[in-house]
Amino acid sequence: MATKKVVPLIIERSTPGRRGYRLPELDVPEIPLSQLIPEEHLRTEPAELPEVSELEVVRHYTQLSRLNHGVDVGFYPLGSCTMKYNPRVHEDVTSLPGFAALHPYQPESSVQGAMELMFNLSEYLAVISGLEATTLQPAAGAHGELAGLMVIKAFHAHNGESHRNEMLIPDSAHGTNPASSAMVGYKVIEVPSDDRGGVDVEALKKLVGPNTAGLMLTNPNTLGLFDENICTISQIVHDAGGLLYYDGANANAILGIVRPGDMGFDVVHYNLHKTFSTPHGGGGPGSGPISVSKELAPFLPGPIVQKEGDKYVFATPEHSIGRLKSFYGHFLVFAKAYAYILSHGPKGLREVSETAVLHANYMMRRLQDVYYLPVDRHCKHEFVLSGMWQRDMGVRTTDIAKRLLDYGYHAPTVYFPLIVDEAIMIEPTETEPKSTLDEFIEAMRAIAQEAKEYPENLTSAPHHTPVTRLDESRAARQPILRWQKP
Amino acid sequence: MATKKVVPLIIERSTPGRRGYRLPELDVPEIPLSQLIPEEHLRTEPAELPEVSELEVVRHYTQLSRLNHGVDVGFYPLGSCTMKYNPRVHEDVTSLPGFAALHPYQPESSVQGAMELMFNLSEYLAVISGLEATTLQPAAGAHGELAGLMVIKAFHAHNGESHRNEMLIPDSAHGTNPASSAMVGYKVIEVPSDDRGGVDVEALKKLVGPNTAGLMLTNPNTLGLFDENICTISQIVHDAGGLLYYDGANANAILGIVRPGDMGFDVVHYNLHKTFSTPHGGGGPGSGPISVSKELAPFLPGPIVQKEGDKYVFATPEHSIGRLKSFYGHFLVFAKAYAYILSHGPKGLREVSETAVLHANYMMRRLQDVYYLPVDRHCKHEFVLSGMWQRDMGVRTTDIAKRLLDYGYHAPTVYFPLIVDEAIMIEPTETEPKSTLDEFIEAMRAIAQEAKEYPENLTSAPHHTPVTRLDESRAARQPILRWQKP
Amino acid sequence: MRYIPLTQDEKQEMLDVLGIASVQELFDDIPEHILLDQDLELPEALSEAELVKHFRELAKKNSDLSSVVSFMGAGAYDHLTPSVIKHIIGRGEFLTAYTPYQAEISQGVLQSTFEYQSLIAEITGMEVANASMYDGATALAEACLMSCAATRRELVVLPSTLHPEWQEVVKLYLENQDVQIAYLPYDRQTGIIDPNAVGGINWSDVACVVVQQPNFFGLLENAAALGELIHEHGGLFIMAVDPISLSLLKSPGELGADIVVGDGQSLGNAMGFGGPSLGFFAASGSKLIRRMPGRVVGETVDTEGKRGFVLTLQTREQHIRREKATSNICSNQALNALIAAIYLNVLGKVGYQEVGMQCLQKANYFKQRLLEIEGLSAPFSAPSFREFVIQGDVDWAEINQRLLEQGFLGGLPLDGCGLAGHVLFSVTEARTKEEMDTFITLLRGLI
Amino acid sequence: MRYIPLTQDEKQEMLDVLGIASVQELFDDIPEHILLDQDLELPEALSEAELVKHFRELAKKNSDLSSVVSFMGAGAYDHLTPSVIKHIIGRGEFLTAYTPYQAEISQGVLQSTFEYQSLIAEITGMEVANASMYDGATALAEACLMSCAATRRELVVLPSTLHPEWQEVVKLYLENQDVQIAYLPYDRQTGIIDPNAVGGINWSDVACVVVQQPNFFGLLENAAALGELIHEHGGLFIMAVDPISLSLLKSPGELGADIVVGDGQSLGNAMGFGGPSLGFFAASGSKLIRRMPGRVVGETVDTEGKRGFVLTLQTREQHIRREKATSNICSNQALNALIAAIYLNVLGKVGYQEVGMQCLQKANYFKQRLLEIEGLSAPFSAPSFREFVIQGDVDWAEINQRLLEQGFLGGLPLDGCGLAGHVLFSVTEARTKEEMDTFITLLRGLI
Ligand SMILES: Cc1ncc(COP(=O)(O)O)c(C=O)c1O
Ligand SMILES: Cc1ncc(COP(=O)(O)O)c(C=O)c1O
Repeated sequence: MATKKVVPLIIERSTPGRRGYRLPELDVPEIPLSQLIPEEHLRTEPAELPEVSELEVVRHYTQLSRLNHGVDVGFYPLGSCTMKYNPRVHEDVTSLPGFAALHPYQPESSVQGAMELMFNLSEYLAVISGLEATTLQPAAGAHGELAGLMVIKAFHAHNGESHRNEMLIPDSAHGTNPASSAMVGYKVIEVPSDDRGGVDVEALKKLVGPNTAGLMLTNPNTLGLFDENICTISQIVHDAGGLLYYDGANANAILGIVRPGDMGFDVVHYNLHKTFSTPHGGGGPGSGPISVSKELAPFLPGPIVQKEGDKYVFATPEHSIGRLKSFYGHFLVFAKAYAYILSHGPKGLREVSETAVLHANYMMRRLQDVYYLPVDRHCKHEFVLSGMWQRDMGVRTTDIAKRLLDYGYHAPTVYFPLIVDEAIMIEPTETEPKSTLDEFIEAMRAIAQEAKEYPENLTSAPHHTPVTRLDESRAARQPILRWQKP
Repeated sequence: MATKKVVPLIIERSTPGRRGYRLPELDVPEIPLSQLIPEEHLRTEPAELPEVSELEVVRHYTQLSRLNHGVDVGFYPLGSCTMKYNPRVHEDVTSLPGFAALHPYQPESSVQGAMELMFNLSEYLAVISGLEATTLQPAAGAHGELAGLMVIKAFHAHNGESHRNEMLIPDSAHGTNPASSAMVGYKVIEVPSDDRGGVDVEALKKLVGPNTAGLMLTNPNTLGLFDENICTISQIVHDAGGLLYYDGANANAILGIVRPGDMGFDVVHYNLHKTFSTPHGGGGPGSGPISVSKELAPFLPGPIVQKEGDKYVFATPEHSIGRLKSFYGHFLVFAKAYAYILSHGPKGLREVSETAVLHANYMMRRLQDVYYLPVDRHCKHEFVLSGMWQRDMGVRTTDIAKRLLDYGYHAPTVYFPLIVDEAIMIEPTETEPKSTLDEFIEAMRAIAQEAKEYPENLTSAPHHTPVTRLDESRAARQPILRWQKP
Repeated sequence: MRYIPLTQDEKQEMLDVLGIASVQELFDDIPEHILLDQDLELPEALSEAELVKHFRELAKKNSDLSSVVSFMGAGAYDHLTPSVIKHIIGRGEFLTAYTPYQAEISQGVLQSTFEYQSLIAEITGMEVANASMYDGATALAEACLMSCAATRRELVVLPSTLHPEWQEVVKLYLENQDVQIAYLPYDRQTGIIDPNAVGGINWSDVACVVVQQPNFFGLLENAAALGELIHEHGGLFIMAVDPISLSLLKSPGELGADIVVGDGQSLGNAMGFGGPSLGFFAASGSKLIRRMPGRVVGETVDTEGKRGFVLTLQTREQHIRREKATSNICSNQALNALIAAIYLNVLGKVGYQEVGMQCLQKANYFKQRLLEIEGLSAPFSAPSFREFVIQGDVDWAEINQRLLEQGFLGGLPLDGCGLAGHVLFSVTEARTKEEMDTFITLLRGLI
Repeated sequence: MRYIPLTQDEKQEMLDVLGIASVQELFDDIPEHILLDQDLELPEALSEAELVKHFRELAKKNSDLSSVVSFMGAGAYDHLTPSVIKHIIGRGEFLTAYTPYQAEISQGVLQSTFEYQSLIAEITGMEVANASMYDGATALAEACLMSCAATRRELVVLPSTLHPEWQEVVKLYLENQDVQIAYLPYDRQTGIIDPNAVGGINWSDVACVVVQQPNFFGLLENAAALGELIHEHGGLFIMAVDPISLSLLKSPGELGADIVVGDGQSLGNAMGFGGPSLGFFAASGSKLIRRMPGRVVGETVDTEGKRGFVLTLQTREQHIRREKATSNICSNQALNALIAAIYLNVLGKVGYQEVGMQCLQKANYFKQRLLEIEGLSAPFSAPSFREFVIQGDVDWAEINQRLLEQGFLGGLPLDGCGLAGHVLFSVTEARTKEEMDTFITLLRGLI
């Protein structure tokens, strides 16, 4: 309410002797600690955790939450992140003890429902991708990339082609693509973009070769543009003996419209927290299943669920690369994605993508007269503008972003992709009502006008947020990364 | 975030054709409507409900909630209302389908757990009150008053004393006491308070008589003061043939310390939403069970739960006044109160009252130099100050209340009880940490200082709230009580 | 203690400020002989985990409608409830606030209440609704009392087709204020108020006549006729309605009602073994509006001209009017009213009609299937909505017990209403054809 | 469609703005022959009610630990979880936000993450913790990679007492970067790393040595000795720890660890059939801190001098460093980290110790009771915490199946680790004496 009052750290609320939770009384005879654990192993000082009451905990986090934006609070056009509505019923069904209170090592006979869910979801994801087999294990998109690249590497090794150590990645790609490639020991070869925003096919032809392990591509790419040459591209890479990796972060544009498998991709990762609406949770958990072609299926990390008769069993693929994570992945996240697919059905999923794409094009067209549009084509589910015109008025894209906060919106993704100066990447998603899109367009236009007339309104923004602009360089220069004992 | 932006009405978000929920398809053959219901019964125009998506509903209410205070958000020292912490686990246990999804007319054999809960709670409330029997039926405190007064009336009638039609009520009483009395056809006789804040015993002696039906008393009373003469008072009323009604709104001061039955009361109502911490829900639901003496037990409204062997059964007391409400009362509210009692146990309940009283006295003593304290005695769980000194500076109690909102607090109850000019009634409860009490004291002191130095800061308050001071007289003069079709 | 944060040190600090040695001294003004000198006889405190366990055990002793398929109604209905409702009302700002006395930090509760009032006014076709009453029965009782006050008459006419428990509640409220009651009998053939029976009443003494629509048997009364009759004689016309039925049925406003009440459980509220639910209360005409019991929220502006909402027409509040208050209701059913509003908003214009339509269609299907069973018949001829009575010369209580063992909750036997062998079934949109067909098969086997 | 608000009219308006006739045109740039010309082969859409029903049916095919009493651990633990946690994380502002890129409207997530980092740093005794990793196993893998980068060495020493799945994960990560692994065998008598086995390794090539404390068998390793050894040779000391055990055990900081990782499931997170959980990652020394993978939140001030929090040391982020990034982790486990922080805060200084103490006491009680059973013995002699191994010449898988029928989930048979007849039991504070005694009785009957 008195918004300018910052919430204290919870440790600053601590009072010696305060308790927030009471355990049941110990009901077995108590043995002195030192008889159970030799002293050399024991702490001498207890950890200095806060001492607060339950009320203080609830109030602390309630107050903190009220300083935060979320899809539930307002529009969140964060490009590449697909901040769509997160159906509440998913929280209900996944908190049933029948899912939430399962131990991963229970006998298979006692978790058939959970395994059925995993099996079905794996199948559905394969259907959506037009590929053969799925593992649900990866923890997020980037982890899916890691898994997919390891599978590609194992495949080449299996074929005696371990020398293939170059991964082709467009300059427009998300940073996790090169980072993941580096993590599996690949050399990253950057592929330039052409003036339609796609892969420069001629350049690509020159870059492929005997060491090509594969190409990583997002399609639609990070400009929100579909690469029209995708079939040529996949031909070029496949002809060179490489494989195609599909970064599915942008899959919200293609559900039921075109399948990555049909575009020629061999591996796809999904971000269940984006396309399939599992909530982002302030940064995670995500889930990054990968679907792969028949050839690659034997290399998937295990275990995966298979059906034998009417029983579900865990199995490890023949040439499995091994294990990427404890247990089976983010089961409770799968369950939400599974619910999402079931709630939509085939027609609904197609409508998701059609609507997401229509929304993005509508917004793009209504903004392109006031913000520079680098590539003038139909976009897919998102589009990238540039704050170049505003920069000439002394206003940076950061300032535009910060000013949007004053209007009650989250800002778009900014300064990404790197190939667009002052990039502003807007993804409206299909779950926003048109009225919100229109209001946001008006805000963006008003800000463009402000940039002309009162640029200092922008450079000093935000004005109506719980804190004003924060000093990021100070944070990096003199890092304070935990509370300090006084 | 941009706090000054008011949230639109949900109807203002409506768009023709939008849907927020999908039913399962109708799975029986559809018969034309007119064949099932004659046209004369049918609507010609559908009701103009909003047409909004699920996202818009969630966002609307999320935004609205962020405009609101609650115990979870901050201190809520609303006197007479006992705004204590509402344990979250109560919401969990009462939303178990085993309670939430019970039909009130299920065969008794299928609801034994629910009936056991009601039976136990009834017993516990009787124990706490020192009385004999309990009905859980009344919906709130005021409804409990109604029930209790009806029981008293029926008792007198049963004894051939229907002429007893006068209810004695102190001038400090809560307004529901006289209102409830009027609703059972009683004449209200106001009893003045003495200078210790209690019932004026001499006056009382003169007011009792052959027509005295009873006396309604809150003890501690609305000044937060325990009536030291309670035994004398009850003697006087009983000697005159009247009965004593205990308004239990202030029971938070006496749990395990003194029982209304031992003070001489014949009927007690509880506000489960106050003393027993069932959340106030923005104004309700409450629950107002009454416990009564042995003599009055046969007159209780029915049905009540009794135990026969190891079975629980519904029964109607012999001379039951009848039924005050559909079904059995606010069962899901009982369940929370029951949980509260079980979580505290006898020692915990006593500690509740001791702490609530200690907190109130501490605050009173730390504020009495800056706000006028009308009666200088130990208080119980709450205390009443007066803004008289500030009034002389041109600041009304309303202004003090509004200014407190700027500090992030809810205001105390103001202008009640009526016998104190510019009353400020503060009830801290036992669940607040001392740090909050101290911070609030500092805020109250700062405001007292402001009243001297910058009174216009107060008279124009609040300044940091989603809306500034609202025009109440305009609302009453030109009532707009629903959205208008444009 | 679990929810009491006070530490020993802090306690001592406070005692020092007070200049006393122990908290006990704060209770010195309580006569010593009544001070408790022992613990209350209550069970010892449970930890959170033990509490949850205890509740789980109690819950297990109940057969609830998450696993039992219900055909029981009679005032509590098993409708589908959108998941968003509980997530919204779980927000602390709604759950842990109280009556919005400080409007500037209570716009969430106030605006949502204003919207609730608007929705109720809209579906009932009335000018204004209040912020809620305890339940339908008490709302009706207060409506009758209000009619008496408004007309200065002391006779209320009730239909014998009114829910029996509501009859009891109204009777108790009215008899405590010495108001007389006359009953309109129903026609045993149609199941609705006998139009010939109105003759025996001196209508110019009547403060109000009540019609429940659909009536207790689920049947549609000829409300308008009674409304006209009472208006001719200067009394008030009260309708007690089911809010789901209003999606299809003519609104009370169209039928000429002066006051409309009803129970809002079916609007997204849990059955909860009967409570809490809410009563809604709507009226038309400024004279009646100012007499309405309970709280009302109104629109206004702040000092900067921004729209805002406040409690208004506060003259109704007891703490000002005291024994002259129009009613004694103080805490109401705010959270349940919020649930009802969310329900109506998320269902929306079309979804709301669909719910009504599906109830109607499914109830009709089920009724026809029941009537295929040898020995069962429909005793009443008036059209019905969602509920209907079936007659059969069998022991319904016994049959229900057997059905329960198979996971079905049968209809309500009406023996208590003097209708032996009659049973009241309810079918909502939550029932599936498969459930109904299974029930029919089981029932056949039991009759 | 359920979650798509676009109406026909609005669609038309948008198409008009775009000057196109149908949405299809927006996909004209997709080569026609790959455009799908039929529906995806997926089940038809379910309504909310049908969805809930489907999930209830699936859930019923599982035997979950709300009704089954578990003695299984091995990386996923059945601890008591305070109710407040799920209410807090259910708030939309936490649930539906993403990575706090816009700090000014993300102070809730940022401050709570800063607090989480502080709590992890505190219990591990390290200088700094990051904002979370996927799970304990991946956190360990990344710690090993980071050690290699920091030391420019390519050999990692792992204990054979490390959780077998973690071994697999670390192996996969390391082999993809051609890092070598050496294993330290354990002593079959004590169950912990054999101090004599360290001889076979050329320590000056070693980037880091890992100790899991307690180890996979629940036993306490002599961590400090290994730490000293590796430090002597210029390598790094990594500890993989259980966060509940740290309430009693010496902190890794005290033991000289450079990097500490672990899995945070036991801190209030649901088991959820294995996920999502979180990995925590802490380090000391500014050189290592700047190399930490993942995100970190730091404190700063706004233009008015008010304290605030931001993502910092962003050089770690891939979108800036790309193939030179320290790690590829992007989305992390923010909500699970929030759960862990709430858990630690609500338990608090004393409650946290009590949990550790009760686990220890109850596990010991249970172990002693098991050892009373003829034929069962304790194969390992080192002190243990919460988990321990029991040996007996019986078919544990078969016994577990029988126990499950009686509502008990037995320990984990260790056949997979080459320990036939061995079983790993876990006992948390959630177990009661009664449950343990019943289990013992049942087990006696089965052996
Ligand atoms: C295009 C693209 N690829 C990959 C990722 C990484 O996904 P995650 O954050 O789930 O690891 C992202 C995340 O923002 C992305 O936008
Ligand atoms: C002293 C007193 N009596 C009675 C009541 C009425 O209780 P309820 O609001 O539960 O009807 C109140 C409510 O504020 C009160 O404070």
